[in-house]
Amino acid sequence: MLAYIARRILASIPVMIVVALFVFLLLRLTPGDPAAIIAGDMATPAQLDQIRQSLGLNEPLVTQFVTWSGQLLSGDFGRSLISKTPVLRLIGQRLEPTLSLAIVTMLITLLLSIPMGVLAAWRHGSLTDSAVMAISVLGFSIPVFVTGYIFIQIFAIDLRIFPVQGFKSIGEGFWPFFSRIFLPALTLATIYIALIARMTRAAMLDVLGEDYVRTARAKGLSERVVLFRHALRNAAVPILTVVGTGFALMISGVVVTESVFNIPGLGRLTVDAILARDYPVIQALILLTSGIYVVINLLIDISYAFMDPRIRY
Amino acid sequence: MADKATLASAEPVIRRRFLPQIAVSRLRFAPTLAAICLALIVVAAVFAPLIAPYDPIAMNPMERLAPASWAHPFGTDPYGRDVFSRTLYGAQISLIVGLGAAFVAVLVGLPLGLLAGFFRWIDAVLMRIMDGLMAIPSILLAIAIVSLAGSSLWTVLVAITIPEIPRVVRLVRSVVLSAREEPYVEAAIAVGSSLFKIMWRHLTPNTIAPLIVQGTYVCASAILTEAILSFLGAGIGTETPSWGNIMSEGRLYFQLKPGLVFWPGLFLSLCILSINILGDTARDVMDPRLGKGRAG
Amino acid sequence: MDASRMPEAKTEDVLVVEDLVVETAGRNSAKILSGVSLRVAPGETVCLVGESGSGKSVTSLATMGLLPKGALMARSGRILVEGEDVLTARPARLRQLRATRMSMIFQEPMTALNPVLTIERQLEEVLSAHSQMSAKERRDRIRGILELVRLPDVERMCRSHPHQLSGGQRQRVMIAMALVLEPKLLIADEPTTALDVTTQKEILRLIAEIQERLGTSVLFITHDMGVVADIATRVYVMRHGAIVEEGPIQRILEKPERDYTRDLLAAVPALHPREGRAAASREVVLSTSELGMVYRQPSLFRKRQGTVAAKDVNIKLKRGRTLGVVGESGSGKSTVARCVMRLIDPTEGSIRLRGEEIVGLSRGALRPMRKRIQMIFQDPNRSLNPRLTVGDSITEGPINYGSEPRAARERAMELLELVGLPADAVDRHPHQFSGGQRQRIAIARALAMEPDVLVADEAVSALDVSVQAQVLDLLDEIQTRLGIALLFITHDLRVAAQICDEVVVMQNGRVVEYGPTAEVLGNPREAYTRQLIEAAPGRHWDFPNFRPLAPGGPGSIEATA
Amino acid sequence: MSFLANAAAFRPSRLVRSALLASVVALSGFAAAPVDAQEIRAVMHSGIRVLDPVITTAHITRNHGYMIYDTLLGMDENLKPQPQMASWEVSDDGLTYTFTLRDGLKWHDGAPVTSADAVASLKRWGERDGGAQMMFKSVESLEPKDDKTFVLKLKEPFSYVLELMAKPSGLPTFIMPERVAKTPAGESITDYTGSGPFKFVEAEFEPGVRAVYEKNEDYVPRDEPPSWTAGGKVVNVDRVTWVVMPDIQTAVNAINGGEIDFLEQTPIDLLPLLQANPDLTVEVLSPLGYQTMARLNWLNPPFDDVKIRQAAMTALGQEPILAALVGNPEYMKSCGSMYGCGTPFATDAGSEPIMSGPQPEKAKAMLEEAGYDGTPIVLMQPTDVPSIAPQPVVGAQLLRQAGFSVDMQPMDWQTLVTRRASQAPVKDGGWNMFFTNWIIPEVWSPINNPMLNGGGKEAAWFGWPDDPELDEMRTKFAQASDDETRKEIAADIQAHAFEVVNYIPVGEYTIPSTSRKSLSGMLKMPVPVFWNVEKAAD
Repeated sequence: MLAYIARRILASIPVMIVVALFVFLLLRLTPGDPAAIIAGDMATPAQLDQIRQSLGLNEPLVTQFVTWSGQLLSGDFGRSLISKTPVLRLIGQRLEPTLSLAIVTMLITLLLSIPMGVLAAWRHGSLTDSAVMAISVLGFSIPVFVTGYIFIQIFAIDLRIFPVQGFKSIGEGFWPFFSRIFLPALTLATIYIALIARMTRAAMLDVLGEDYVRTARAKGLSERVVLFRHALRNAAVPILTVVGTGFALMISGVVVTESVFNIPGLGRLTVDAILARDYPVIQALILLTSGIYVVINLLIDISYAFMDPRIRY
Repeated sequence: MADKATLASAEPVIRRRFLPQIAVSRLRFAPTLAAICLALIVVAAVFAPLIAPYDPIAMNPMERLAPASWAHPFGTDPYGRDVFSRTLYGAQISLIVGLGAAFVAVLVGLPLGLLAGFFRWIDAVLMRIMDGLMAIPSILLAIAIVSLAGSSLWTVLVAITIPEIPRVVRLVRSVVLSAREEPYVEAAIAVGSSLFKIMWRHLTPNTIAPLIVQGTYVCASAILTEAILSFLGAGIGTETPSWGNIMSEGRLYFQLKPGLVFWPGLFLSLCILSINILGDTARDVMDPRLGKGRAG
Repeated sequence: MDASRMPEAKTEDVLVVEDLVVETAGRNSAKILSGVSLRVAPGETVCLVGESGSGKSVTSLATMGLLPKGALMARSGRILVEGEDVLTARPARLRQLRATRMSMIFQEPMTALNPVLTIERQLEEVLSAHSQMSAKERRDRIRGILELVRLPDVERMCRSHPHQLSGGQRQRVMIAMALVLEPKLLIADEPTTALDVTTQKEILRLIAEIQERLGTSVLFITHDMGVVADIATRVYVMRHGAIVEEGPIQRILEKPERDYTRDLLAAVPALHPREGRAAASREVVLSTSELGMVYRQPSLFRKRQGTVAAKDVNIKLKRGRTLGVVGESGSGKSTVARCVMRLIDPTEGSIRLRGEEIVGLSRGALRPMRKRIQMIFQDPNRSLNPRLTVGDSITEGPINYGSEPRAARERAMELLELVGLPADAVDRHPHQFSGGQRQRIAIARALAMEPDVLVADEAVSALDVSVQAQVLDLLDEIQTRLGIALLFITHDLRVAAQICDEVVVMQNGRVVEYGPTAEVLGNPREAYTRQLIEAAPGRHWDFPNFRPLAPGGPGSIEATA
Repeated sequence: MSFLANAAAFRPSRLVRSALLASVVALSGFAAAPVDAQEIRAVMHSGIRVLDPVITTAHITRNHGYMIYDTLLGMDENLKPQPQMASWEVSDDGLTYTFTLRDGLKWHDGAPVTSADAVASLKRWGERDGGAQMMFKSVESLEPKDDKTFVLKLKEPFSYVLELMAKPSGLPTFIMPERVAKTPAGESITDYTGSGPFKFVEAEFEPGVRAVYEKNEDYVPRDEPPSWTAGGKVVNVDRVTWVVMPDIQTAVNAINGGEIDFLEQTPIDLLPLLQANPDLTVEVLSPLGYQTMARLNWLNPPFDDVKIRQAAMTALGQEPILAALVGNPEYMKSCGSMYGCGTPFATDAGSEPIMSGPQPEKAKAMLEEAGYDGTPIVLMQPTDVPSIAPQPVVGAQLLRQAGFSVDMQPMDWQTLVTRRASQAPVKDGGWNMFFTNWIIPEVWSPINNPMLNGGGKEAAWFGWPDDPELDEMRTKFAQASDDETRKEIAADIQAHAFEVVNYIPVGEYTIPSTSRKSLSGMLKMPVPVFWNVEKAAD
């Protein structure tokens, strides 16, 4: 097991390098000049160059990459070109909102989608099935920001149940936290409910055809036991896989949701950084997100072993 | 012999043979509806120049944000352009983006996947790169690429497609890995078929079913991504109306003139809904297992 | 045992099925069972025999109320378990009946047990579902039943997951699970088909014993006449969803009334070896020396020693002869086959094809050799590409070796006729054929290459006896016609006895005994070989001739024990 | 959890610790705001990123400047320079200015403000500000005399010194401690010590999320009533928090729902949503408003030909563009003055071509005459800035109607600002035309107006007109002694600028601000400031 984890982490190093290099080059090729962004409207060519110089953007690419990766290895992610804030501090500030959003979203998703999927598979071919599928597919078919606006209109503006926007740390009490995080999470969840419900259904359909399910029925067990103890647990692996990739896919949804609900999270930070060509921030963020991606997938793979005793690493 | 033919084994068949029938009979209603809906959208797209009452980019600032009327069924946008006409033309772009993305992703992903599935070393290298690509949040990659190459239809298309490719590759690869163990592949080896022939004749066909399913999902998500890109200001320029940028230009007026978002949104959702339903049907008929395809 | 042991009074019958009709659900419903009736008296073992598609399993599933929802449904008839009708019972009631009054064990112990739950859990839930036993009582009960089914180290068993058990152990667990609540009726659906003969023998004995102990009635579904002969008190013969013949075992075996039953019995290969044929040629077409195959998982950290699949295998195959390789699963017989086909690369030893070494040849260098040695795979459903027409499959090889597509197609048609299929089959797809026919197509494909050696890996194991017989005849005929050498891999001694000139008996990857079939099977020298023969079901009965073989008759130990 | 794991994936403990630390800081930030404190939550027109009000002319950073820094001079609503930190005396020859700092000026760290600080700050300002650069050409010396006074000596007459130093926008004369002012002009400062009415709470600063300012208790306001940037800056609230809301829709909903107190720029189309609400005041705080304009690139064909530039101007018109940009007549007016209307130098000299609306036919003719070869015009359109996105779209249509071939290229604003700096030919990433906006005070005189600079490739603003004549006139203007002459020269300059089509003003507009009724005393001026504002319990 440990050996496996070690191997996986080793294996992920080249991935991270690929990412780092790729991102670095992509950014440097992208037109866009932090200096111009800093200087504002009135700057003259000379003044721009002055700034570029001080930002070290006139160095040759190789030099820039070497210095950057050098810093990385020493755990230093540098400072934002624009605001001069340390990148790690920026990220630190934005981490909590995004994590909260992601986690609450996943909770909502799992609570709804798994039962939906199981039900659909169990009643395969029935109206219930079609209904469940229709709902989930629908959730998959509406752009996140539209869903968001609709929810805001209904729950925040018309019903006034929740505030329109913003984020409060859970440190400030559950309701302040929950009332602000719920709508965005629900909005974001619509995608994953669709995704995971249909995956659950597919996996369950698979498993329900298995002999051991027939055995379980032959033992005279109640359908509930058959479905959840015998079938679902065997269907867990593919579902987990989707949950994993779901997390990875989430970032794009996060970007939009965060700006619709004004949540100061990583997603918005990233878009701002990209639009402002704030290189150190973008690089750090993308490394971070891909790191998260790698780790989540590792965790998922490990969890397989707990779900299915046949899997050993 | 004849009577032996009737002895075709029934037990294993029970599950296999009957489920698809049911699946089809159940889904017959929904997919038909979806197909019709999609067909209509395609027609709208193709004949937009004939149907559309106005030039989609001809603006008339004097009657901006006009409410829905006979002149402007969906009203006008902030530039006084006819939203109905724009929505029709938007269908063109969105379909191009969707189908284009699906097509290109498959076109590129299939061969890569085949190779990866067959040669260990290619697999090792290629998959690292693919993991790398997958690890980068697609939307960010897209934004970066768009601002890199300027936001034309084609760059957006590329930007949307690239992140999809790894998923296709993985899918194809997994199919190949399982299919190459099939006795009939071994049989082909035994009769001295070349690697290419084996890939092309015996392995590729296996990937088609999952690819169709995957393709529909790519198509759907591509159309959505285009909308999101527009939302984030990295979409196709306003002179090429797409459902995405119509909505993002209208979203400011969401509470006052919901139509600006509603109509293109409706078209977009119907379109994706139909595609997804067809995809699901394809999957249910072909093999429920393929649901995994989406996740790649 | 005799007619007197046949119960008269229906009232006490444990199971009564009265003209049960089962149809496929949906628009154009087809009859799967047309009016099946049968009964099982207390304590007796009733065998339900039939070939695949005869509907025997459907009958059993219907009895358990387990017909696949939405696919099959009972149209009419009654199924009385201890007088209570299963078909009309409410789901809840039906659940109560299961495992308490009737229970079932299935063919595939591998897939029939839930892979992710421990054995104890899976047994335990039966008890908690049907009884108010305390945790302690349940524990003891489980331990008890596991001992009853003769499982070693019960405590460890309880903690284990299915994949950690052997096939035989799994089947014992299944039995334990089925009998833990001592139901009156046990339905066994091909419970030993997936097992090796030796294991099969033990399981059959076990069932018999327990049945004795608990007085359970057994409805035993099988296709294997040998097993029937060994265990049955009464027999129902099924075909096309109907009972064709019914009666006490003795009578069925000695004077079957229906032709079908007759054919069925006649098709069972006799266990006594065929008389040796005169060798047609001295030329050795295929030989291996010190052939060995060791599987090693690559490991990043420490070097694991691999699992030995084959070791020091030396065989010689002469033109026109048939060499059988027999052994139980995991004996390495298939490994040998795949090595000589170079589908896998042996780790040691050499393989000579018509004198030429083929081990270590590059893909390119191998190509010309491939032509000379062809293979027939076990599962005809998977060895033909479902997407290609029969013609395409057959001509693929020849075209690879440069023959005209047109000519190849002509040849394909001839071959199809040679293997007893209509020439127009070339344009059809595999799924339009039955298993036996597909295997014929596979053979045609192999022959199209005009090979010197034909490797048949369990080529008939997946087929019904009647079909099996025909395919075997076909192979025999082809061999005499074309003088092809046949390397015949099988686990079935009967088959080997019928077709092989020589046999190699393998165990754990090593050759145990190697010699002319008559000697090896006639008077085996090695204990293991003897064991195998001992284990062959119904070996005291000469089915084709409807008479006992050796003294002792059909009432063999197992049945009367 | 997954974060820890992931941090471990790159660089173990150290990163974890620092990041945790960071987030803890962030949390304390959340917690810090006491509910009952007098806090104004404001959504400004954009998020503040750059904290150096001298290195950038970004308005948000300027506003930030007014919060934490004080300016040497102020300008009152009559556009007259007034003392703010310092009063002054001018020698009779008009060549020597002596400034005296008022008493009680203290840095946020408690140290007194000295003339050395002022001098250093002015010099740094002189390096970045266009007008100031021009002024410093005529400066002989700028030296501290003692702690309180310093002297500016001119070698030639430059009569615009005070106006420049008092200008409320562009780069106002924010005074920083000498140590900070010593930062090279090309490098952002990292020490945010000011002497202004508010203190910057650095610990709570989250770029793109919020900036927090708290009252500077030690600040001594002037006694005069506030008037624009002049007069007393009396702070009546404890905290001002600038909240960033990337989605304006959200901001509108937020102020409607009472989640924020002040919305600097209200999208005019959404006014209906707000005007209905009795708790809100919607008013234009900066009546002068904005000038929106088109700039043509003199370096690349076809706009290297003055005739074609004139054709372009004739083709364009103000109404259609304003209509698309603003829509609501109440908030837009067409204006022929490059200096903005309602300003001292306002004039419509030479504005006829643009003021007489789109004249496609006439433009066609002019193109004909100029022999336009159909070279496509690369028109850059920013997709992500609502206040500049519409102009190019309308512009493109008008130009096309006049027979121009237009290649409108959508891009995000940052790409645009980068690309407009390129003097290359179009095929190598150059450009022909773009639009942008100014607040009137930035353009209201030939000196301030960045466009009116004929310095060509080296000195001129993007578009790089090489126009010596223009520069001479500007110098004259700078040296003119009385307002009358100035007015005349300004008019001549504008006439000339229109003649050669230096740039094309396409109209003026104002943007209403929205505030909760609980806020009172918002000053009407070009710059949103938070002194003098009071907040009643909501």
